[in-house]
Amino acid sequence: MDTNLALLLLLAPFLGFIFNIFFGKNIGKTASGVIGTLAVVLSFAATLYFFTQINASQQAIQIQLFDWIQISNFKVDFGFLLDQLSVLWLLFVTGIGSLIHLYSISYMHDDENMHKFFAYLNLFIFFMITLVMGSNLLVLFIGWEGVGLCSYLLIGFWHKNQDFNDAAKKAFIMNRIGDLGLLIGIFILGSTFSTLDYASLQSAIAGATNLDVTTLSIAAFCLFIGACGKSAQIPLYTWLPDAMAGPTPVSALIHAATMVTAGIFMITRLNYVFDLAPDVQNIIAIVGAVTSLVAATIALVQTDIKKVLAYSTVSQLGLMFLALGLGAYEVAVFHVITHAFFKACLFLGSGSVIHALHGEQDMRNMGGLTKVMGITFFTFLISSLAISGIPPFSGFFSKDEILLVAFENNIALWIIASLASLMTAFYMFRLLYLTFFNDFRGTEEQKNHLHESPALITFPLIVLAILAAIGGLISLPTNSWLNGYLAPLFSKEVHEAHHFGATEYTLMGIAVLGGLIGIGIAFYKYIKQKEVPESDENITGIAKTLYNKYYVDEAYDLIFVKSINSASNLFRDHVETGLTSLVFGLGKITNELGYQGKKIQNGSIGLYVLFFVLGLCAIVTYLFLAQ
Amino acid sequence: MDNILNEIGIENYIFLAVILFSIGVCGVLYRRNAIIVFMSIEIMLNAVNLLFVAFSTYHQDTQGQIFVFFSMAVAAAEVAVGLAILVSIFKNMGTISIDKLKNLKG
Amino acid sequence: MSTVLIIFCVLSAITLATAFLTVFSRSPIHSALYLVICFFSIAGHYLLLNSQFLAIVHVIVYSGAIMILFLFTIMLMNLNEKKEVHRPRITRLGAIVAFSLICIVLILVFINSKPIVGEYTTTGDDYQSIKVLGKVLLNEYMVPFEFASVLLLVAMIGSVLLSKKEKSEN
Amino acid sequence: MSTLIAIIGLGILCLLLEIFDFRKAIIPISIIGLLAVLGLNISEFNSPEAYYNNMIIVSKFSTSFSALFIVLTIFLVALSHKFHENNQAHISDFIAIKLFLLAGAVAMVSFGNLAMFFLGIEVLSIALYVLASSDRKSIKSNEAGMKYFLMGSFASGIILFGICLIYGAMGTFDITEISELSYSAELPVWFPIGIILVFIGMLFKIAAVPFHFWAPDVYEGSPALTTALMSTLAKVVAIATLFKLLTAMNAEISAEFQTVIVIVSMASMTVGNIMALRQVNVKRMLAFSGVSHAGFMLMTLLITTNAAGTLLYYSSSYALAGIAAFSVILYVCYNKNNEDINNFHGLGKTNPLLAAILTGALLSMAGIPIFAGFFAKLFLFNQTIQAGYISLVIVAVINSIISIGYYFKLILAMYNKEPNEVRTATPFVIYAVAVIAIVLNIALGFFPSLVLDLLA
Amino acid sequence: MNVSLLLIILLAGALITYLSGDKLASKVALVFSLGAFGVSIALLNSLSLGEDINFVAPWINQPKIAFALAADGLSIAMLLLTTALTPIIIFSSFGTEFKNAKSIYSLILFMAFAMAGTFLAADGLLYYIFWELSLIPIYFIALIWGNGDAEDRKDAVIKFFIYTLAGSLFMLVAFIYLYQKAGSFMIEDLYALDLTLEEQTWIFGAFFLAYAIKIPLIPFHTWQAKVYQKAPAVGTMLLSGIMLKMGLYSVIRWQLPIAPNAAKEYMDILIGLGIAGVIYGSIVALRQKDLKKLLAYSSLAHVGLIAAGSYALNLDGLRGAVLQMIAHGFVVVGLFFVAEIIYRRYETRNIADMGGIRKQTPKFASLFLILVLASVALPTTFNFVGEFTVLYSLSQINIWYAVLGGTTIILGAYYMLKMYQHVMLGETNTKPFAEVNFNEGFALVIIVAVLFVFGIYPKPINDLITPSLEHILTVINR
Repeated sequence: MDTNLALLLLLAPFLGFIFNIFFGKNIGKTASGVIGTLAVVLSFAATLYFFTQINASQQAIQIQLFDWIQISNFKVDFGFLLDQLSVLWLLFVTGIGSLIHLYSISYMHDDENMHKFFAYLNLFIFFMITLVMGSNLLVLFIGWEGVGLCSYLLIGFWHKNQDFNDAAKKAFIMNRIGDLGLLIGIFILGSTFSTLDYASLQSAIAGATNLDVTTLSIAAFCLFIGACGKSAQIPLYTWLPDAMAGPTPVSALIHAATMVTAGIFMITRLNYVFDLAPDVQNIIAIVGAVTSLVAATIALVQTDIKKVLAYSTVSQLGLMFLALGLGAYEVAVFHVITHAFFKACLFLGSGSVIHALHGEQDMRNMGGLTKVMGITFFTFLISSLAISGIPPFSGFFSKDEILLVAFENNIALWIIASLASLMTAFYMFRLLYLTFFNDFRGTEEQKNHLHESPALITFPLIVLAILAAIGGLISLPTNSWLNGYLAPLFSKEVHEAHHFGATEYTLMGIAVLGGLIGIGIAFYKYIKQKEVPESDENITGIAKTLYNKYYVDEAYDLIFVKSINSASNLFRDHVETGLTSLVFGLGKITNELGYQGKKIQNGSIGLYVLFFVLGLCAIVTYLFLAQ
Repeated sequence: MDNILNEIGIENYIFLAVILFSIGVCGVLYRRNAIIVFMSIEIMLNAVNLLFVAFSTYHQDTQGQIFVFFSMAVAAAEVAVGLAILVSIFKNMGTISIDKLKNLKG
Repeated sequence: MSTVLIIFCVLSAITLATAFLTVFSRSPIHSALYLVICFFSIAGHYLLLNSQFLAIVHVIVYSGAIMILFLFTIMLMNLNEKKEVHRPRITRLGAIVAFSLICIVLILVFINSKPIVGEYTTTGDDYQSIKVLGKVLLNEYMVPFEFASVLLLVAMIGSVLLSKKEKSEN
Repeated sequence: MSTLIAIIGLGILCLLLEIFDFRKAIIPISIIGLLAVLGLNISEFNSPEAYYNNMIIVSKFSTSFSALFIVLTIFLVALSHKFHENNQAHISDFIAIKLFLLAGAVAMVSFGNLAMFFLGIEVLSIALYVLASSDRKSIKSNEAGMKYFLMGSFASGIILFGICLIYGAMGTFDITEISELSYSAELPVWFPIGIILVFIGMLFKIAAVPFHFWAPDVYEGSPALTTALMSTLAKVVAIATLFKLLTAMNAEISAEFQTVIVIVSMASMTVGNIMALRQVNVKRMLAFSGVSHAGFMLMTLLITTNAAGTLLYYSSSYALAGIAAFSVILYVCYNKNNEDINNFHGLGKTNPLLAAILTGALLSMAGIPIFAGFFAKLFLFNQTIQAGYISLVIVAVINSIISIGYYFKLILAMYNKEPNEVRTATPFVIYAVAVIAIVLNIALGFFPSLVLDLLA
Repeated sequence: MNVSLLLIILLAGALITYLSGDKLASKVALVFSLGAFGVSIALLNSLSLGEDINFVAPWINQPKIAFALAADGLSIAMLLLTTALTPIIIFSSFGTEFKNAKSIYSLILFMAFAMAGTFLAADGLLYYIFWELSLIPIYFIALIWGNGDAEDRKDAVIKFFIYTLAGSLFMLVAFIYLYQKAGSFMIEDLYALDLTLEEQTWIFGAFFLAYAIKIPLIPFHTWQAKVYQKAPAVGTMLLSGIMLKMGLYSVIRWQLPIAPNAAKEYMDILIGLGIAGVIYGSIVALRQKDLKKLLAYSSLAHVGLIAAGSYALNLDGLRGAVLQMIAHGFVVVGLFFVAEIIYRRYETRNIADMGGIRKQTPKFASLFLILVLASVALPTTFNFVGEFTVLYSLSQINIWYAVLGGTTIILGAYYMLKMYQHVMLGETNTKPFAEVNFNEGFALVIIVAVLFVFGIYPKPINDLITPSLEHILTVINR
């Protein structure tokens, strides 16, 4: 029963994908959208069933299907594992997934390839479920690569535009860099412990005597590289902002709520590995903190509404990694969940705005949408408050815990994280003000067509806004349901509910204050002074550097892409020809010898006889005189 | 009867034959006139014939001389054919210089 | 130095000299005539070696048949003029080098070899009279003798093939 | 022995038929006669015997090689019909000369006395001189005949000198006696020199470097049918005779002599192959290819086990491939004044069967399986390595690679170029000869033991 | 029933195809190739039932050469690959009109015959004969039915022929040398030889030359791109799909067990060469303008990895190599077929002339994309199984090998996606592009299906090849 249900959970989106890809075109847009959505909802329902079961029984469910890859010292099978972590993840993956599917029915209605869009979305959900549900690292890897593929397909959904295709390709390749790291990590774990199964791995590590920490650290580091790629951390983060080329629901689902959190999922899953590699944990924390700050600074000056959100995502993911690095896995998971709510809402909201403006994404051409788009505005506002860490919205609780953990471990990390939070508040409200307040700055035509989005779009917004508002309840500082729920997963004792003393309250106050300061500055700048960001060419100074994202893309382009391309040119034009002429030069030389040899054969009998005589003399001399 | 080689020595015959043979070789190389080249070849064959007879005496054996007959027959046959070819060339080209025979080369 | 040796030396000198002249004489006719002398001197050698029959046959075949053939051809082609083109130096050099090389090499080889020691044997048997020659030729060497006829036949057919006028030619 | 007599008789019969004006019957009768001779020859295979004071020694070696020669002659005689179509008046002469040539060849492999050897080689040579210059009105043919004649006579002189020195050392021409005497310790130096001179003379006949210069010129200038004869029959005869000379006289092959053979062999392969690369005339190309094959065949002199069998196999495969190739060349270059490669353009389209046959023949020469040429090389390499000459084998291998270059040049011309003319119908005889030759070649490839074990 | 039946069917097929005339040739060839596939399946069945399917007959007495065919799991796997791909290749050519069709189809079957023989031969010389024999048909296929300027083609093809032949002749010398030692060409006798390291090194080198050229490994690959470009689609498929697997198979079957110590001695260099091929091939592929050339270099990269796996000398390496061989065989055939499909419509192989096709042909685009993804070893495709296993085996030798070899998953993705982008995506092409017809689609679907089925459930193949690989491994470690 459980097996079948789990398979249903897994395969429902896949069947949706199959159905849509083969028949979607014939059954009409709405029908294909509905089927796609239903498939995910089905999964969601199954997940709910498992959630209640596991929440009650605390028993993980293992499902083994059949052998897959055979290695000399171990076998990898198609196995699935439903435990607290995976079910939790599935819950919001399928849950938010369902909402976004619903949203897309309306949002993508004008696109001729809507059935494909739903097919890809379903496929994504399928792979995401595989990723989460897999009971070993290789099944995770299937999902890991699979979601990368869907990300590729969906970013490049409008494939007529080669820039979008470039973005899609970039996302795929940067992910693959991480994937290589992940694979290497898998190799090391596999050869050290002869298993890739989570459970056996955990017991192997637990049971191992004199573990080689270095090997384990290398493995952990490699895994972390994988996580970096998927979760857009420095140095592999540049694909995520570019990935905004895809349709907005995609950004919401894949590049905000679900896929990018896979890295966090994986590290949480393998917490027992990372716990044994403190050096790697430090690296993770530092990388997370730096990423959150860098991304936040870039987000300060961006003018594309989705780009701001994208950098915001990177920044938030950085905060989660910070928590992971500090060993506070449950805190990271908490932030993942709240982030999924409010970031999905923000993206969908921005989608609603873009929808209303017929594709306009530049905030300089927006403004004053409060009146026409009330629901969108309110949901957006709630989510913005949540992400800015204003109580009592969900973000406040999760972010605060991260800051708390950071403060406990390292004051510098806390400062960085706090700065990032402050900036978050600023750029989010900058976004909000520029988009919804003041006068409309777009064209007349756009102005005439301004409208609130249909119910199919606003309904998910409302649901998500509610979740963003109340999501913090699952892990209140003093009474955390989440911590208790996740506790069986972690080898270390989960942080005891904090003793809330003066320090904690001060910190909380500082955080809230920081958020308010950020909001205040934004208010002053964009409401009071009605400032509008300069057009591209007028941006100067630090702002220009920030606006151009520290020129990281350019640097990568120069260092990696250009050099590899010029290497390719070099190889193609010179090394290849060189090698060819080296090998076939021998043939040429022989040929030339033949040509020169023809001159000796000049037709003269005298010469021939002379050679005859010389040959005779040589042989006779050698045989009879030289001895 | 005393063996005549006791007086002269087989080596001398060999040397004579070798030198004669070499003159023949030299002629083949030196002369461009095909007929003279033929003659040079005849000289070579004769040098060998001479040596055959000398060896025949050396071994007191008839066979060497018999072989000279065959060698003569061969020489005659070769000359006949050779001259026939030569005449043919002369008819076609009007010359018998072997320097002119350089159409086939390379 | 015995008489025989002196005769040998004289004959050899004539042989070599005329052979040399044959090769280096400018006129083909002269060459031919020197060659005749050369052949005669070789016949002299044969006589010296006491093989009279062979000497006679030699004179008949070479000086008689072959040389006549040569002369006939020379006359036929009217080649008496010294129209042989000037030989390039390289040819002459090549000829001289080849001559010296082959000469020196072979002679050196024979000198280097062990000298024949001891007396030359004399069985006293007759081995070179016409009678013996005839017997050997037609008994032991019957097959080669017959085969020589094939050789001559081939040469004959060949010569005819190469020089017979074809009907179509006129 | 009876084989030899029968062949000569057949030759004379040809001349007689001419006299009695049965010109048309000459070729069929010759072929039938040769088939009969072949049977006669085979019947002698198991009865080795010496005839007429050891003048002719019939052995397995001689009969098997004679059989090969006879088969080749049958092919060549069959091809004569077409080739001498415009020269019917002389057909009897041509056929008779070829038959006598065969007689010379048979004498060369079955001689028991150096006199027979010498006469045999002279019959062969003189017949070839005649055939080479037989196209009287062609300057090329004249030149080829003249060159061949001059150099051939020169080589004959060397051989004669060699025989003379052997006689000087041994006092006999009988190879059995020579063989026995060669074991005695006190041999004059004349014997080895004589052997070497004969060896060199024979190297000329098989066209080994540096005595090969005549071959390309003569091959090119001679009428195509003669070239076919030279490159197949004459070459095989010469190498077989050389082999027999060195083995039958039991001349001890010293280490230095082996070195000479190795060097000559290497030089022949290399020079032959490299020179062939840039040739445009097919006959010339095959001449150089023949030079390189001579180098390969020389390797058999170094082999210790079943050398004769290997040689027989190699020469059969080579000669059969040669016959197949030349029959196509004869067809393609019929009525052309040259045999340049561009005559072969597009043959793959206009006459696929002949193109395929030529391809097969060339592949065989190049040593590609399943053609006999491959197995020939295989056995040769195998035994050469066994004899310890691995460097020679490596040179041979490199040469095999080079040889692909020019063999495939011809194949490419047939398949890759557009045809430049319309082909006329192919005479049946050419098809028959080409097909039979290539089929025999492939059959040899499938059942190498048949030939290989004959002389084991 | 024994393995000779397979060879007989293919050979007879070649003959009958030739006789059947131009019109029927393709169908007759298809029937025979399917028949051969059926026989392979039957052989597989017999093998699993433990029946004796080997065929040994004496052939040549001196030197002793036997007509010995033997099949173990490894051979059967390769046979299945050959006989499965041959009908696909023949079927894929149904949309192309060949001049003189009877010849080309009969050559294809003949080539399949020779290749099957290579996989089956248990006698060194017989193996060599088949090895060489397979070269001739492809030579003619590329020469006569190839594309592009005749002179260019001629150059490329003849270089290819000479080059590959050059390598294999040294292998022949090695075999002869081994024969002197063993007194037989039979594989088991050669396995049993006890050679010194020096001998092994020479033997290994001679074999290596043959295989490195055939596979090809850098820097012996220079013939490859040109020939792939010039050969007709069927030729390229045969070459890349099956023929280069011959080289890899031979490494496992002949080279490693006969000269194991040399392999161990030079393991690092060999693996390095393979991995260098991976990186080099990928980088060169990046900037290729010709679609087929690009695929050729991608093939270079993939086989480099396979070779590295083979030379890793552990079970995973060998197994991964074989799995990857089969997977690569299917993918590369599919990709070249895709190139052919595009060529049929646009008459160009120049990537710059393509683009904007996806819009017009969604089915084709999807199939193509799947092939691209399989080629970059996306999990659940067969290629992933192979690549993972190979990389794992490399990581056992040295983790850096795995890292460097693993760059294939990055670089491979880079050039393949770039290619896909420029070929298929972008603004809709002005030239119409017809959707794949049934034949084309069918062939592609079968390939894709195979890739997925074995990508998810590779166990049957694993179970098939593992015993023979274990046997070979014990010989290697004797």
